[in-house]
Amino acid sequence: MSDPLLTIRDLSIDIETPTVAAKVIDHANVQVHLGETVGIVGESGCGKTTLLKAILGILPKTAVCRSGEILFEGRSLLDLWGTEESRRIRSCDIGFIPQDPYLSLNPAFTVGRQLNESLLELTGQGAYAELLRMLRAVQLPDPEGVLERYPHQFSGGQRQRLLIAAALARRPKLLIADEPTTALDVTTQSEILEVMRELANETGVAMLFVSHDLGVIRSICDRVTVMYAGQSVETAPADALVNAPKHPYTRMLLNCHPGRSHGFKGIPGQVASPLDPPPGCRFSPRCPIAIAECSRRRPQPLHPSPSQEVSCPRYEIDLETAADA
Amino acid sequence: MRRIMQIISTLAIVCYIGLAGSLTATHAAERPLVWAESLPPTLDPHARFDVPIQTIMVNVYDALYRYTGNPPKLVPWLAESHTTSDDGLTWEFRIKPGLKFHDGSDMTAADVVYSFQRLLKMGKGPSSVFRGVLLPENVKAVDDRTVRFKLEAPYAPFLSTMPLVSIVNPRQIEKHVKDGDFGEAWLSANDAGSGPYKVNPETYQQRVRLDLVRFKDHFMGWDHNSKPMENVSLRPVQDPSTRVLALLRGEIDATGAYLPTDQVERIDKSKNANVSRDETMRIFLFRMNNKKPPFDNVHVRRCLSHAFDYDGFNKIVLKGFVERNPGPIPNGLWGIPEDIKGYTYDLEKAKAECDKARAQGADLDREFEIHTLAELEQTVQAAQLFQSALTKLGLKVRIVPGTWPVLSAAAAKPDTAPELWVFWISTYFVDPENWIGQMYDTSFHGTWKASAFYDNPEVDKLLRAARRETDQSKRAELYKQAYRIIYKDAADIWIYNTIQLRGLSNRVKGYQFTPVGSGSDFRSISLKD
Amino acid sequence: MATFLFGERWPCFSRLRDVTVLPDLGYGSMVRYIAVRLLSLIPSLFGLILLTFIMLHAVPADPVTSLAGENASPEQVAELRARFGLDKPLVEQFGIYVWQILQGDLGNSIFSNRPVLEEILARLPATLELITFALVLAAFVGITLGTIAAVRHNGPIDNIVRAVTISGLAIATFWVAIILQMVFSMELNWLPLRGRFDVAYPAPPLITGFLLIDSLLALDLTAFGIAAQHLAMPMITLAIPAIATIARFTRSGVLETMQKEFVDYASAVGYRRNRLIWIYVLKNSLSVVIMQLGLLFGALIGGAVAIEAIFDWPGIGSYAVNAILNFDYKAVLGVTIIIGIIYGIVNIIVDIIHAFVDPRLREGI
Amino acid sequence: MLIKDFLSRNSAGMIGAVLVVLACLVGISGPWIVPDPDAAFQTDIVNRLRPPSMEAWMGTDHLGRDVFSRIILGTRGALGVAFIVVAASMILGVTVGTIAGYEGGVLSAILMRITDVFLAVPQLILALALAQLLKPSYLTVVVALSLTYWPFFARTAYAETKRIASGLFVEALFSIGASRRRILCYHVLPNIAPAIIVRATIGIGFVILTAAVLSFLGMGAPPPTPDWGVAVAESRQFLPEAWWFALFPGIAIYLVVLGFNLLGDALRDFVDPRIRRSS
Repeated sequence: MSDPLLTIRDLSIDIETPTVAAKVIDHANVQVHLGETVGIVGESGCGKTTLLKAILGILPKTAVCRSGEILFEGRSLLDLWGTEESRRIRSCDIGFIPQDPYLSLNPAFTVGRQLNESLLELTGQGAYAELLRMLRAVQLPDPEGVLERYPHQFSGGQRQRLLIAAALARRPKLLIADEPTTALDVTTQSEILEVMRELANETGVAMLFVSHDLGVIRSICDRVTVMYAGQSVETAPADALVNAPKHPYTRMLLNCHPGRSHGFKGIPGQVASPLDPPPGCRFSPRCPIAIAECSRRRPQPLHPSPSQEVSCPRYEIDLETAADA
Repeated sequence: MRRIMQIISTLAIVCYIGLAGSLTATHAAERPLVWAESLPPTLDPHARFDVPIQTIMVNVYDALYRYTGNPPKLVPWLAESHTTSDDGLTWEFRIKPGLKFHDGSDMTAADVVYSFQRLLKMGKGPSSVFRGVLLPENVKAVDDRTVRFKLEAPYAPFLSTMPLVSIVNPRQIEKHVKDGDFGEAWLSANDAGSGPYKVNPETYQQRVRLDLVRFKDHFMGWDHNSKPMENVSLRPVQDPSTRVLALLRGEIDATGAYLPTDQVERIDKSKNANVSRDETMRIFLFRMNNKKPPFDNVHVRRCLSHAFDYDGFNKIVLKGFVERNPGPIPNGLWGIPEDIKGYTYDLEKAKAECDKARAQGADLDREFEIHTLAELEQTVQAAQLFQSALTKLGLKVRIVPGTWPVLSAAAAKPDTAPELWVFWISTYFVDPENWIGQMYDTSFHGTWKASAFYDNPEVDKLLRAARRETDQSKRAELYKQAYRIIYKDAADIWIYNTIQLRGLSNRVKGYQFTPVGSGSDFRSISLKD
Repeated sequence: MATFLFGERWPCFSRLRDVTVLPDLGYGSMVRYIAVRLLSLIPSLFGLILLTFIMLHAVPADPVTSLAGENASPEQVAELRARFGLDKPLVEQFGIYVWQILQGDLGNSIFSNRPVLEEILARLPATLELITFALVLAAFVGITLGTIAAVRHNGPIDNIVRAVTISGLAIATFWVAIILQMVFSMELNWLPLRGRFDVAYPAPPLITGFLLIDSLLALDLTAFGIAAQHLAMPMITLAIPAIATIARFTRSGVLETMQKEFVDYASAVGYRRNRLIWIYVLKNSLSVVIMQLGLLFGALIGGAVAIEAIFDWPGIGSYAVNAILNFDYKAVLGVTIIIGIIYGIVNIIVDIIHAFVDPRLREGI
Repeated sequence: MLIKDFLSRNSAGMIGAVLVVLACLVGISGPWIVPDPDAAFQTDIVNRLRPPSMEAWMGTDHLGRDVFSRIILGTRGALGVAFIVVAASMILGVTVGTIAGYEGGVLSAILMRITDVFLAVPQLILALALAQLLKPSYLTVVVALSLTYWPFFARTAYAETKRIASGLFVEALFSIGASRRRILCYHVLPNIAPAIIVRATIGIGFVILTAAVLSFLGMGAPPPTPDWGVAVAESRQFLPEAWWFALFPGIAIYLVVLGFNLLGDALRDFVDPRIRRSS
């Protein structure tokens, strides 16, 4: 595997509020290689969106990077926060697909005007032709007509297709999707996923796919990183993760999935709050196999195999045995 | 940041244009004379009877006779000469030859007849002077230069009322008569006269703007003025303070005729304007309603006459720009008894008179009202001064600001007339009739001038005799007797005779003042270069 | 063709800045909409005429007496009253009056005996020019201040702008007018003191009645300069409360829009910060501001009365005051009706502009 | 401690509250705290138009009266008129607005049409006409301003009532048989009260300003009543020499109106959670 296109190593980000600093991301690690689709999965409030905003460089001024770095094609994005270069990268090299298509389009302007605005950096007729090609690629009829109309004249699914086309029209090197299907009904969801999968293969663009739904992740991602309360607890190829989860949280997460056969077990306790995160491993208070050591020192990432990483020294221990003790 | 740059650049452009404009404006064509006299709502000389219309009558129209100089003298104008029959009922006037109207047509006696008949038939302001004296059918043209008037009753001041009737051009008016309005709607914004200046109807805007253009072949000629004004722009400025500031800044060349006295020092101090002071004939008085208790009691009226601080008001508030005027005839006019000096400001005497009145049962505890003309500051100042003096005498007084239409309408009937109000009586024609005659003769009750409702049969007899008597010395004797009686009865509180104050810019030359028209006669004016 | 003329020019991808022209509206539906709104104006106008008529006739003063002259006899006065129809019973007078209005005749002014409509229309452009440019200035400055304040939320600039806007609403405009006069025309001698145009310079030919526009149409830069100078101070004084109101509404509008999702998406896909705020965020928050412009237009007509008196501006404000002072019934009624009509039309225009700004409303038309 | 919390967190509101309380105190205790009351009325022509000095802190006016005492006495007039006008227009406006908002249908249309009629005519010209018809006095100013200001309350009350009346709990009340009057008085009114109070506070400032313009045009309180608008109007002739005569009344108007505006704004932020959350 060549060097990764995007490397997030040991990244910690706090967001200062007037009273206390929220430690939203705590030593997270994620890599995305060229042509690869990497998924990030975790419950809501585990810092997924903050991580994306960190990559894109659109975090509010109150966000402070405590440690680690974000490298994109070898260049550190952290130093570029708030600069014109960061904006250029967002406009040309990284495509972004938002979560809620209904709210992400500006109601007072035509779709054409908005898509044009986000592609202003690209010169010449190339981008316009590319956009039309993309609009056809996402199966939107009459592309020229589409650009004349206003957002409220489209269904949710159509709007998401528009946004996907917009993201890909700039021929980005990396495509970031923030739960693109969550706001859609199930049938539209699978259509959109199908479209994204096709376009990803066709254009060979690297994709960072964020979701809280394991099923969606499994169907589209090559590798997956699981996040809990701002920490990247496990990374593994999609199938390996689903069939042989190692980190206790991943295993319990999979048990929660309604699709699993033997019964449905929720995870006791609440998600750790970034305002006063538990010390060490943030999953320890809810981890059935946690020991005193877990909450004293932050677990170091281990690599059972070159393509796997897990941040829990006790990942071999079986959950049931500990549960009975 | 780019946005803010845009804003600054647009503002810069606007300022640049502004400055460019101002630079060129100053070199614009030689500035015409700008006269800030207030404009009458209509230019029709037969429709209005107040000070603003006189500016139009003096400059745009001519009359058989005209007042010139100060003190005013009646001089023949359109008329060459006049004769009066022995019984004083038939008057004949002969007009000069070669008189021209603005449209070039010749003026004949028939036009004079038409003008008098139009004025009388319209029945508006000026016609009231001829009520019961002259009927339209009694004005006839004997030949094309002689007009004969047959009066209903002998009327001594008839000659002095001639300047009130402007001669209009029937040929221009008849074309525009609309459903019997005597062409008033058209004439209100146009000119059918023969005077030294013509109206420019295109730029005329009611109450806002009037431009006058010199009428080169005016019958009196222009040799009296080497550099006459080709254009005169009348631009009334509504607000008194703004008007004075505009004069100081040179935006206007003359203020109106009612310059507030407080502004005089300020204009005198300035380097580009001055104040012309001319004694005129305009009495400022407190009018008491003699029919409404307690003012029907002579002692109450005398008490109040002693309670006004004449010198404090004339000398300090008005800075000595006025003369004390003891009685109902303005100083400088004939018919005034020499021995009367006027009521003095003496609270002891006032108290004594009030006690006498109380003894006779007059109710002095009731609060009475002084009505002022809100927009004319001086009336308010006088009322406030009077109020503070009367409260010292234990009399309760309330000041009620009013406006001219409201008060003049209420003054028609004794019960609605205000019990005490303050105003001026200006010069419409120079004859004691204009003041004492029309103020205290019971036959004039119902008009605001006679709203004192003074009723003294002996005074009526004297005034009516004086009105008929043709010999001025005999008339003077009659007016003097009436004057003494009215003075003893303290019918009103006469305060001062106005000195006309008008601000003028230093470049104005040849300003000649006469009480009628208060100096707005552009014929004689020229500009210093 | 219609799209090109009225429609939004489809953005070309060259660097050329694209311009948003008024978006296309179904022509038929717009005319129908205006007709309906105009019809709904009639009842409130009728109410307006009734209200003013009653108020004016409830007063003892009678202008005819002073018109008839000093010693006019009661008979003369009565005859004049008859000629003006003031002796008929009130209801009949009102009936005649409404019938005349329907024929576009607002009656004659009692003093100048000229049609009131003519006099008002002669003075109307002066007031409309003053108010329109005051509103343009207020919109320009108010929106800029409001947006800057919202963007630098709770920062020093935000507090300054808020202090300025609150003070703007608290200052008495006639007091400011006096001070401006003293400083700028008497002391510094930069601006003329009064009036609408300079006496010495020929006024531009009358086309729209707006001196600034007429002078531009006549390509007479000096005239434009003179008119601009005379307009400066009255416009600024009148604009102060309007700037304050517009800034406050823009600020809260922009603040609210900044919370919206599409702003995050826009910055995520690389919109330029300035363009995002000044075009995309602003257009969304303008609907509230435009409503205010409609209300302000009515308020400024009233506000202009004092300003016109001080700056000697020949508008309907001073005409109305004169008419009221002299109880010129027809003139007062005429002014009230004309202002009522203008107010109605302005509200319709505001709603149409509002539809342009917010496309979702367009379906409603 | 609602008030403490509200004031401490909102400094602008604090300044406003202080100004308003100060103005009310001066208004109430005017005649007693003025150094010497009759200096405000006694014409003393000898020392007219004196600059500010030890005896006359703000100089004297054109009739020699003390400007400072006239401003203090003027406060009572200005505030008095404002409170009465706002109270009167609140009562009339809120009744019309609530009924129109709650009833709906033809009645509501008629009521709101009448409100539009009053709004169509600019407030000042209607007030001028009324002030001129009735003899100029405080009563005239109050009647003129109330008749022209109540529509603003009507509109606010109408909008708020419509919003609340559509709320479910009103239907619930109706279904359990509460009479319309009870619903309006005990349920709708308390809910729209905050918006009305905010409108009233800002309204007072607005009315003071409009009354000042009326006095400036000579249609306000009759002389010799001390009045700020009249003072500025009278002072114009003596500018720029007698600058104090015009300056101090203008500042007095500005401070009092500013006080009410600040207080009104703070109340609105405090009352309307949506805006509070975003600031």
